[in-house]
Amino acid sequence: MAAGTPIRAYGDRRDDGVIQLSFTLPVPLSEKAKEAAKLFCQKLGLTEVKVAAAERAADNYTFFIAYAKTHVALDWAAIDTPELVIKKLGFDDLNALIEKEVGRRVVVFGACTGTDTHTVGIDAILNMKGFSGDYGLERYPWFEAFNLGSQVPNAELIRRAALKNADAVLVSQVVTQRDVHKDNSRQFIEEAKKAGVDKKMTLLLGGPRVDHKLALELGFHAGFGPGTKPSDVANFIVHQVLQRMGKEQRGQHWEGEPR
Amino acid sequence: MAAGTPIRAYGDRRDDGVIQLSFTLPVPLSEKAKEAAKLFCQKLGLTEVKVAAAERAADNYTFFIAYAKTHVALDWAAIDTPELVIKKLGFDDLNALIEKEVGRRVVVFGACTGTDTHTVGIDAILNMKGFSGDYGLERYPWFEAFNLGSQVPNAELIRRAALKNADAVLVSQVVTQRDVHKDNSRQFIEEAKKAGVDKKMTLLLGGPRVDHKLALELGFHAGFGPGTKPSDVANFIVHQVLQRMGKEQRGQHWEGEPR
Amino acid sequence: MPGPFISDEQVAYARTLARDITEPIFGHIDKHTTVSVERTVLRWFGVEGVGAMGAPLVNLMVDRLQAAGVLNRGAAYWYGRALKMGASSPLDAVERLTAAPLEKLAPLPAAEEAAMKDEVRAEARAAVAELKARVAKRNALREEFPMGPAPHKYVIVATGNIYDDVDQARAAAQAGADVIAVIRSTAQSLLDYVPHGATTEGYGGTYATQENFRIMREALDDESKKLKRYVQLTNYSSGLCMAEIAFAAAWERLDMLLNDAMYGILFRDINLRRTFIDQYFSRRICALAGIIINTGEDNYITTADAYDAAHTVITSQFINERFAHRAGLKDWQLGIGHSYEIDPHRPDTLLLELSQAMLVRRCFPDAPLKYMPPTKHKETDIFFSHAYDVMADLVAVWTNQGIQLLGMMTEAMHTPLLADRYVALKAASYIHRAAKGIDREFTVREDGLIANRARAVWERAVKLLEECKADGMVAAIGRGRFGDVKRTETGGKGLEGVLERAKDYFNPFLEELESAK
Amino acid sequence: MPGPFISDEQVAYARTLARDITEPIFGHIDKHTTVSVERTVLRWFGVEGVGAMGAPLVNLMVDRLQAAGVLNRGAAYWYGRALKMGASSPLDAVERLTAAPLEKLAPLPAAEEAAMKDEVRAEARAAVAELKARVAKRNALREEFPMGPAPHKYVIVATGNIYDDVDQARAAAQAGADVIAVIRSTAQSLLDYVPHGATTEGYGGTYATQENFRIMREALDDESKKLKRYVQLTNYSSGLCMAEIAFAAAWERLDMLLNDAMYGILFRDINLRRTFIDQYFSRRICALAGIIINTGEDNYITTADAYDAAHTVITSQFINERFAHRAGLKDWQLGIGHSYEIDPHRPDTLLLELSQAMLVRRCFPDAPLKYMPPTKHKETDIFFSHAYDVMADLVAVWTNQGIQLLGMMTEAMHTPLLADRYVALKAASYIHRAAKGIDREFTVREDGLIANRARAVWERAVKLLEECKADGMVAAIGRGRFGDVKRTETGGKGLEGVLERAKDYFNPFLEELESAK
Ligand code: B12
Ligand code: B12
Ligand SMILES: Cc1ncc(COP(=O)(O)O)c(C=O)c1O
Ligand SMILES: Cc1ncc(COP(=O)(O)O)c(C=O)c1O
Repeated sequence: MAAGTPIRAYGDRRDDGVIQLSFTLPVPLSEKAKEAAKLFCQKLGLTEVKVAAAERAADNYTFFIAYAKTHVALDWAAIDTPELVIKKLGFDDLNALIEKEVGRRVVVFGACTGTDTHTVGIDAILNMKGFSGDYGLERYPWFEAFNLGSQVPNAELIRRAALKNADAVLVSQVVTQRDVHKDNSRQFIEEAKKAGVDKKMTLLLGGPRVDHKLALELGFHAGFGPGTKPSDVANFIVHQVLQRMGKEQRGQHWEGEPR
Repeated sequence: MAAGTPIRAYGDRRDDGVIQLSFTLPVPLSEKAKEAAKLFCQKLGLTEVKVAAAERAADNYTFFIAYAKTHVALDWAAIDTPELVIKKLGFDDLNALIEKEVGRRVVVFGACTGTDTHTVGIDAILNMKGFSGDYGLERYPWFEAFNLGSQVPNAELIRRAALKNADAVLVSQVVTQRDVHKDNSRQFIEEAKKAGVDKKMTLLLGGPRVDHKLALELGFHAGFGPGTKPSDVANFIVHQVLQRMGKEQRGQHWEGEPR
Repeated sequence: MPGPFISDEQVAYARTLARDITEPIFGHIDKHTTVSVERTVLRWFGVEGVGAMGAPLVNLMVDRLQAAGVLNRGAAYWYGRALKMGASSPLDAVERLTAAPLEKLAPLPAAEEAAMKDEVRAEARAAVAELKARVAKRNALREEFPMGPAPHKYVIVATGNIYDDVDQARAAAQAGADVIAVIRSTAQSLLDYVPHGATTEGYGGTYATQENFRIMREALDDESKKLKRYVQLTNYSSGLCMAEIAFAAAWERLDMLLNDAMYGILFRDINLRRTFIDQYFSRRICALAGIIINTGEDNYITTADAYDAAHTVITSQFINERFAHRAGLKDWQLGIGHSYEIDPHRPDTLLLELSQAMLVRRCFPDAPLKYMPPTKHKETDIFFSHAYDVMADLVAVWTNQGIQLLGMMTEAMHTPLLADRYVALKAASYIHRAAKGIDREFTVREDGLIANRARAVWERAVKLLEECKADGMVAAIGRGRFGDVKRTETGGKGLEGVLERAKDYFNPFLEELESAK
Repeated sequence: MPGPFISDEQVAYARTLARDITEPIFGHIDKHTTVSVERTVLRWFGVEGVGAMGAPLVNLMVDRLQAAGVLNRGAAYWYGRALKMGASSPLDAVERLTAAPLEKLAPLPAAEEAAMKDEVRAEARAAVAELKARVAKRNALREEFPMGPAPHKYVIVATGNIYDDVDQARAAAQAGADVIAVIRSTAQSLLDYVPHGATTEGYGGTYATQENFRIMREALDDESKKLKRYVQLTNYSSGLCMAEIAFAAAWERLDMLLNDAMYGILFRDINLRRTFIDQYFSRRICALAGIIINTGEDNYITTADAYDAAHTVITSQFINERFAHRAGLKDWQLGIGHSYEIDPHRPDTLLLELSQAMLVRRCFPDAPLKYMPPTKHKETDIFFSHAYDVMADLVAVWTNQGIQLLGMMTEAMHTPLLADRYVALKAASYIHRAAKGIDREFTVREDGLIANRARAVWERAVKLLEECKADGMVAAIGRGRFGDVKRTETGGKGLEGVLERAKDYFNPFLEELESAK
């Protein structure tokens, strides 16, 4: 797309601004309710509002589906995303590199902390089996991975990691209702600071509603969202270790795709 | 609901303001695209934006699904809808009333005008068979209904109706792309004015994207949307005839449901 | 597996009835031509372009011939005469003929006429060869980049602007579409000419023009190469220009065409005689060009009730099949139409739809079949609408449809947005992947609702075929037997474009087409 | 129809294995009790309310008895002693016992003890009668307003606030839900007490409390009357308070409970011994109260791969069934769990899911079965997610599931919004209406993918049953055979709450329950 061209929503034709919405209003289904839905969309700044469907979800709730146009336009060039670029080494190459450059096994600790019991995600990263054909960290001979499981208190995870002088700590957060994941993550960072490990270890956050930007905001060194592969995490951690050792510049990454 | 209470969207809890959106942006799928989608929602005034899904609709198009909160609140009492209240007489009673009070058959003409060929809707109102178990106007012995079919020029419909001194003219409009239905309806009203019948006959508009309010705005006497039954239309027309005859006050309707 | 439900003899009997029904119509077809057929002839000779007022040259020329009362000898004859007059190009031929007082032109001596006809025949043969070469090019591309497995996922684009359509078609192809249909602007069926050039303003669709065909096919060729999967293109050979569009489509290497023996009559109020003649010539072209036709029985049950009128679909399919075979189409070219249209508020609709689709499969085992999704009972609730479409996806893969139009969740609102197609394609891919082969897993019970319903529909279908045979198609159509629409033989648009052929009617393309094996 | 796939003898053999596997566990169960079982006994006597610090009185009392080392005689015994001491009310009894130096209390003379026990037995019998009366009231309402046909559409509410839950439950009932499940706040399983009173703050769900049960059942009674269709209520009898919750649910007239013999062990790391004992008592209560239990095999394939671990579901179902029968539950009460969880990116998933569901139906022809929708492979693309759920709706009606959890299109994001439930209910109603009876239309072929897969899964399921029999359940669980999770006999939470029963252990409710036919 040409630089500087504003970006608009595309429904049927370029820049027509068409979007779809659905929402429920606590009113009984009626003509008046439909008018309310239209007003609702107009108050969102939408034009040419078509309240497509008004469904009687219950005696006092109506579910609406609307299509409308918006004038919202975005300046693509101005959008700032701290994107996590990971150009990866393959399994063998990465292990060889650790052996040669780090000279010892890289130690990582991970858990699903707080009240969260969703271990499938952290298991996918740490366990032998890994995720969609990509081996987990336990499988790397040059990693030493400890998976503490679920419902682990933040302080406990940090304590255990500190005991082993871990290189990285991995926190998984899956339940996000009323931002419990953010609260718990902030608490983790506080504990890490209290224990004085926040500068020494690489702190990683992951989960279905995590992205790199959010993780940085919360005080982690990186964030990993849905679809993350263990090798992404392994590569990122090794970079961090090398950087801490002064063997590599900050922000560096290997070119090319893993073999 | 208590009068004066502002109405807000209801997702999981009362007044949480949660709504769902989907839209396509003309950008390739990437982290930056997701950030763009988030900004897009924020520009709509939404908060706590969760870009749930970013789907690669094509190489240069990404389809987004988002959930977010809005502060929009509506004042229910202030919403104004010209609602078409039709308390109906049943088939036999209505016929008997026409016989007694009008003393002649009520004449109606209908068509799908302009380039529109969607006759199913106007047929549902006019033909014998009717719609969802409700007889069409042709079936009423005290109605004389002419269905001119589809693709009828507006002027032609008016000409034919005028020849028979019709009581009502029914226009159906189904195709609405780029507001062709509105353009065509306006043109119909112009023609009706030109022919001087706009004050003499009841002009009705119907179709899936028609509502009473829109029809009034366009200059019709009433509008009928999806789900209209022939008996709704029959009752409305008879009222109009009686009102034109001075036998009934404007805006009157029969109480109770039809037998 | 679709059951037997009925015996092979019963199916064969229906075919005999269809033959008997259509034979008298061929008696009529063989004696007539139409302005549209003659315009097609001229197009094939290479008469392109539009006149001063924007009217296509072929229209100017044919109108001229008709006004002069000489069109019944065939436009090819007059084209030959123009060449004789020294015309140096098709365009030049048009000018000469338009200028000449044709009524007064003396007949040629027999030998000269024969020589002229031979010359014209040679030119026609060359033109046919060129068409075949273009088709061969298309087929080569298809072989290089094989298509995905059936059911082929068919989606429409309908922005009104061919360039927007290209954008949307490319996106759809990338999202998994196997067939792109460019929907025509509303009421193009009623135009007695084919608009010219690239167009950017249509309502509810984009004008079908040869240039639009070319632009879209070029884009899809490009996309097919990128995706390494051939993406098919289809349009409408319907309405008053059925044959001309078939030619333009064949020339521009389209893969399919909506083409029905009765659709124009019933749904566009196009004259019955005109339609039967035009469809024959258009189908001859499709047969030659290896174009798959899609018939329009699904339309019947958007006006009539899908449960009550189910048998009319079957009846019409046999008639459409016979018309198609008679025009030289092979079974693999018969995208016989049917659809998932029974009111979803009724009970047992999945069973009823399976019954109908299985019955169609049972009757036409070798045809690809074209399956339409629900449309009439679609709701504006897009989530329900999507769930409803998914069931049609299932029936399509279950009954091995060759071509499956994907339902759009916004069907009850507007022509599809880019995202609507994406959503439909993703769901259909899932269902096809999840359920492929389900027909081989189950045996349908001959004493169940599905089988009983199939037999009941069959019985009524055969009765209607018998009625059509006994009283003639015209009478049956007159009684509103198809789609609840009544038409008469001399009513409707376009009858003035039908002419009885002169004894010495000359149409070298028809000769070529009819002699092709 | 679900095939035979396997012979009746094979199915009977699996049942024998399940019996042999569970018998040793009953040896252990019959010798032990737990704090939770004893708290249940006290609750049943009417000990309600919380102490000064918010701890439930039953906890205070049982902890006291345990601290004193005398709980192994049974809380009922001490309750009797308190009465003897002159306690005027259950509350008073708690106070007296908490105050008394139990360790030092002299044993009663034999006759007096017998008399006391008889008195306590009488009181227990009265309490059981009262519970039965409450259940009868529920059953009367069910008869007055018959439920809709199966599959019963089951949806969850999970706002965290019981009053919001009521709002959402009423809306769901109006939109067609047959069963409302109030999801518990995250990690309630791990609380070794049942929270008290109405609660308004939970994460990912609402605390299961007796008062919350009452509030919700009252609202649903009201809604059932309005709708003239009984709406069922369910909650979780799982975790460290399995038995207490079963009691509270029975008392408050709930209709179903999630209750599994192994769920707590595997997914909550609750001690294995504790779980087996608690589940037995909880199931005895369910048996008495006519509560349908829902087992949790579906959970296995959210951690293990659904294709690879399909057989573990079958194995566990036989074990769960045996545990249930042993606790007096009838087949109609066995909502045996399974689910539609195979990765939809694989081919043939509809066939594989049908195979699995049919196999389950084949093994448990008389159980209602509880079917879970896809969850693990749900996408945040709500449209795809909805289409995916619709296929589970189809399998549910095809295999005559008694109870069907409806998939939510926002499953991969958040607990359901009001609209999500509406959308799911509307789609499921459509699919049920459209496809009901499809099982009677088709015969599954014994040589197809479905049948072969069913037999392959069966074979592995039987092997695993044989392994469990040979090496014991503990060993099998230790090897991670179920849900890829490994647990040990003495690991996990709550072992400290397990006690060997004293020789003169007294539990009049257990006596009542075990003697009920
Ligand atoms: C499986 C599952 C369960 C299983 C968990 C089993 C287990 N041992 O993990 C069971 C059945 C026990 C369960 C229980 C509950 N669940 Co649950 N569950 C799910 C489900 C279906 C799938 C989650 C999953 O496994 N995804 C697959 C993994 C591979 O993806 P992932 O976690 O995103 O991980 C990937 C990345 O995010 C990343 N990643 C993740 N963590 C980390 C960490 C690091 C450091 C890195 C680098 C990367 C990384 O890498 C992974 C691989 O790519 C989801 C719905 C869904 N489809 O998402 C609901 C869901 C997560 N559950 C939910 C809830 C509410 C619960 C309960 C609280 C319900 C209740 N009240 O009882 C309970 C209790 C759980 C608790 N206390 O935490 C909600 C959460 C709502 C919210 N947003 O807050 C969901 C979304 C369902 C819903 N719509 O309501 N659940
Ligand atoms: C059936 C149908 C057809 C049939 C029409 C057959 C016929 N003779 O009517 C066929 C197949 C021929 C057809 C063709 C086309 N169609 Co069409 N068709 C539909 C379809 C599936 C159903 C419409 C219908 O019959 N509804 C049932 C009736 C009973 O409902 P109704 O019209 O709303 O009528 C009710 C009320 O509105 C009211 N009412 C209606 N009129 C009036 C008038 C008065 C006076 C009163 C009082 C009440 C009243 O009462 C009725 C009963 O309650 C819709 C999609 C959909 N599901 O809505 C598309 C749809 C309407 N078609 C569409 C299009 C674009 C076309 C074409 C233009 C496509 C093309 N380019 O070829 C063509 C050409 C049609 C043309 N020139 O107008 C679009 C319109 C898009 C838009 N909003 O502009 C739709 C929405 C499909 C889509 N999503 O793209 N179509
Ligand atoms: C056979 C056939 N032709 C044409 C059309 C399109 O309509 P028209 O070209 O008449 O606008 C259809 C629509 O479904 C059809 O089925
Ligand atoms: C048997 C069973 N118990 C309980 C639960 C709920 O989880 P918990 O109560 O452990 O939070 C589930 C979840 O699916 C379950 O299947």
